[in-house]
Parts: sequence; C-alpha cells; structure tokens
Amino acid sequence: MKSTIRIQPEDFDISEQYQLLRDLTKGIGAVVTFTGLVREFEPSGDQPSAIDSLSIQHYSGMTEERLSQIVDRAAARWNLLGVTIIHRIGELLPSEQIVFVGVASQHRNDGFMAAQFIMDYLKTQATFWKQISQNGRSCWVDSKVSDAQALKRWNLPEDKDL
Amino acid sequence: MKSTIRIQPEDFDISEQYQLLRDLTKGIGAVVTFTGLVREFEPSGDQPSAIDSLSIQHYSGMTEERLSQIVDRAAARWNLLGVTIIHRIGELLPSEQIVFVGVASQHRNDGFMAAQFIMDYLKTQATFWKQISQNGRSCWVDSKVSDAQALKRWNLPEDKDL
Amino acid sequence: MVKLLFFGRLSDYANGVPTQIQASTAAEIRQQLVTEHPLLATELSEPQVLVAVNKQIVDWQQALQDGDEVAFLPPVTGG
Amino acid sequence: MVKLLFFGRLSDYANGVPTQIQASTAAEIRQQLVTEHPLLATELSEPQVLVAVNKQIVDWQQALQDGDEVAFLPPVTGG
Repeated sequence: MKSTIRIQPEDFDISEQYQLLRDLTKGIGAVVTFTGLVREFEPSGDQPSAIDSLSIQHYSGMTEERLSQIVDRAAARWNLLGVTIIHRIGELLPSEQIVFVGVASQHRNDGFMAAQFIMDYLKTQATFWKQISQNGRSCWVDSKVSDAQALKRWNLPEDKDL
Repeated sequence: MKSTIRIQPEDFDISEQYQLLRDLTKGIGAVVTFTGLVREFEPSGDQPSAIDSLSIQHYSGMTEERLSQIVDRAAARWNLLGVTIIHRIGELLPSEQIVFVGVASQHRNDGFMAAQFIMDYLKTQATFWKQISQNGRSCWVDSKVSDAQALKRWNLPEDKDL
Repeated sequence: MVKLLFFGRLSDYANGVPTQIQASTAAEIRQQLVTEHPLLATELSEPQVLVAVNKQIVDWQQALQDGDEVAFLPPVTGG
Repeated sequence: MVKLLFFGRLSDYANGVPTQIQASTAAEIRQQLVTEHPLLATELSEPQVLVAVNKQIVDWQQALQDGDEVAFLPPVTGG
C-alpha cells in the first residue's frame, strides 16, 4: 500500500493525483476521490452570507503524524492499494479546493469506506484550524457536532486515543 | 439538481467531468467521484489469471431510463447539487476506465452516500452485461451475490420494483 | 407480431431465432422456442431471467400487444 | 524551560505571551498566565482545549521536561 500525504499552500490537480493512484499497480478496480471546496456562503447569525476568504492554520509535524496514523488505520481495516491526502493551508478564496482524499482499491466498497473514514478522522483529529472572513470580520470556525457524531459509526474504542 | 447520463464507447476524462460538476453552482462544498477500472486479473477457476479484454453490451434506451430513475431516487434522498454518470460500452482493455460516477453536494455525507447508492443500484439494476476474454476464451460475467447484498443496506421496499 | 431481443449470455443462443414472432405472452414465446432452440429455451427458464416489454419489467404472463418490444434479460453485470 | 505554542482561537490571545516559560505541568502554565493574560487563561480553561507535549496529546498534569514543546489545541476544524 503506497500512501502520500501533503500539506501545502499550493492548489492541486485532481486528475494528476488520480493518474498517480491509477498507475500504482495493475490490480486497481476502483478509485474513489473526495474533494472539499470553499463554499461561497456560510451561515452568519441566522442566514447564509457570502464569505470573503478562508484561512487555514495547522500544527506542522503533528498534522502529518496524525494523518499518517489515520491512513495506517484505514489500511489495517480495508484492502487498499493506494491512498493520497492533500490538505491546503493559508489563505483560500471561495470555490477554491481545500482537501483531496483519493483511495485506490480492488473493489469499490473498500475505497468508499476508507475515503469516508479518512475524512471523518481528518475533520476531528488532524490539527488544522479554519478562520473565516465574512462581512469584513474574521472568525475562527467552530467544530461541528455532526463531525464528532460521524466518527461514532466507525465504532473503534482505540480510536479515542488517536 | 443538474444530472448528466452518458453511455458511450469513448473513454472519458475525470478532470473534465469534475470541473463540470464544480462549475455548476456556487454552493458546492464536496465532490465525490468513483471510477471503475478494468482489473488486469480476474479469478479463473481457482486462481487469478490475466484478462485479454472486457466487452460490455447494454439495452439501449432501457439503460438510460434506469440510470435516470436511480439518479432521481438518490436526489430525493440526499441533498445533491449535481450528478454525472458515464458508462462505457464495447471492447475495453485491462486498466481502462469503465464507469464514472460524480456527485457534487454542499456537504460530504450526501455526496458519499449518493455515490455509493448509485453504484450499488447501477451494478444490480442497470441493463449492462459484461463479457470477459481470458486465456483465449470469452465468458459472460456472473452477477455477484455481494452486489445484491450491498443493495440491502439502503433498505427501501419500493426499490425492488425499479 | 412482437419484436424479440436477447441480452447477455442469452444472446449467445439467439442465432437463427426470428427477430419477430407471433405470441400472446412472454411465457408463450419461451414455449415456442423449445423445439427449434432448446438451449435458448432452457436458458430462458432460469428463474433470474427477467422479461421487459417496451423497456419495463413485466410478468411472464402479461398480455402482449402487436408491435411490443419483448426483451429477455439475464442478471445484469455493469459497473 | 519549555516552548509554548497556541493554535486556532487561542493564537488570537497569545500576543505578548513569552514563547518559553519555566513550568512543571501544563496546568501550571495556565495558572501562570492568569494575571498577565487573563483572556488567554480563560480560553485555556475551556474543557475542549487539549494539551500536546512534543506533538502527543497528554494530561494537563503530566510532568514537563526541559526543552519540551507544549502546544495548546482548541477543537480542530480542518477538511
């Protein structure tokens, strides 16, 4: 299983990442990709309001280590041939790409499960912090209860200490 | 919700399809893609053996109708902004792309769920038939029990009559 | 007369089968094929084989209309 | 001496906080900040704030070693 983890200010090209996964080995039957984008509107008080930009901070060193643990856990749980995670940091504009998760596997279920598992853990366990700039003001984004709940479906007691 | 369904002998470019989905509306926060590829080895008797080619037949007219019903059901169940399905027909070589499902949504869970739902239904309800050429012999591929079982998780009684 | 279509492994046995036939149900079509196309008729008797009339899945006993398109579908294997 | 790092919303309150400090536990660091950086100390008291020592999550009471990197982490919001 080949894994690639990158944290970078630069944008990424999903077709390049897809090709790298596809070219890994001859047994690949399924490639699942997830790309997260900056939504152009976010709730502000009661209603959605356009955002100016998003800024992402991270804890260099710890983030890479956590993402690599998440990938190891996914690889222990499903039959995977390749995993790529790319997460951008710094200032992003509306509709820009934030995060890419790509999983290559023999069969589709492994790819879908692993991609969801990685995103659920990334959202709640990887040391990134988002600040949103909206109506001329900057605010740190609150963590979402729905993200914490999404973790529960994987139901691994030892995941708590990740 | 914008949907695109294409059945074609030609190959497709996932970055082009991804861009089309991404450009649909300003509210997109997540794009999930699934790509199915021709595996270079398939079981033959007891052990895996290299395949020469794969040939896909379909029932023109009925296939499009079924895929469009599948997309409608997914769109009724999850909050989706765009769906694209491309399925190739005719003669394909090892490692070639067979099928693409792309889903754009505000939030990641809708995209992941809809992409899996569409693939599960496509595998068991869309009128495609695969023939595999291996060791100089052509065989029609048997339907898989695991695909029929994957359907059960969606647990919709009315899906039976699709 | 109804139009006949055979897909997947059924198409391997459909050589020489008329593309149009006179029949009042799909079950009757299968019956008509027993003598001259026994292998195809046997395949059609597999319980997983479905019948579509004008691209809708129907019962083997549904009454056919003149001009209907009757398709015999083994389990699908796309994706 | 241990090295201090503050992330997310905590970093907004960390202006003027020394980057190195003498302390035997993370809990003691918080205590030391109460007088001169009361807003930061209040934020650090939020139950969701975690402490990492040398990039591993630890208890607030864990004994610190000279040269440790002590990071204060509010709930993460990546992806």
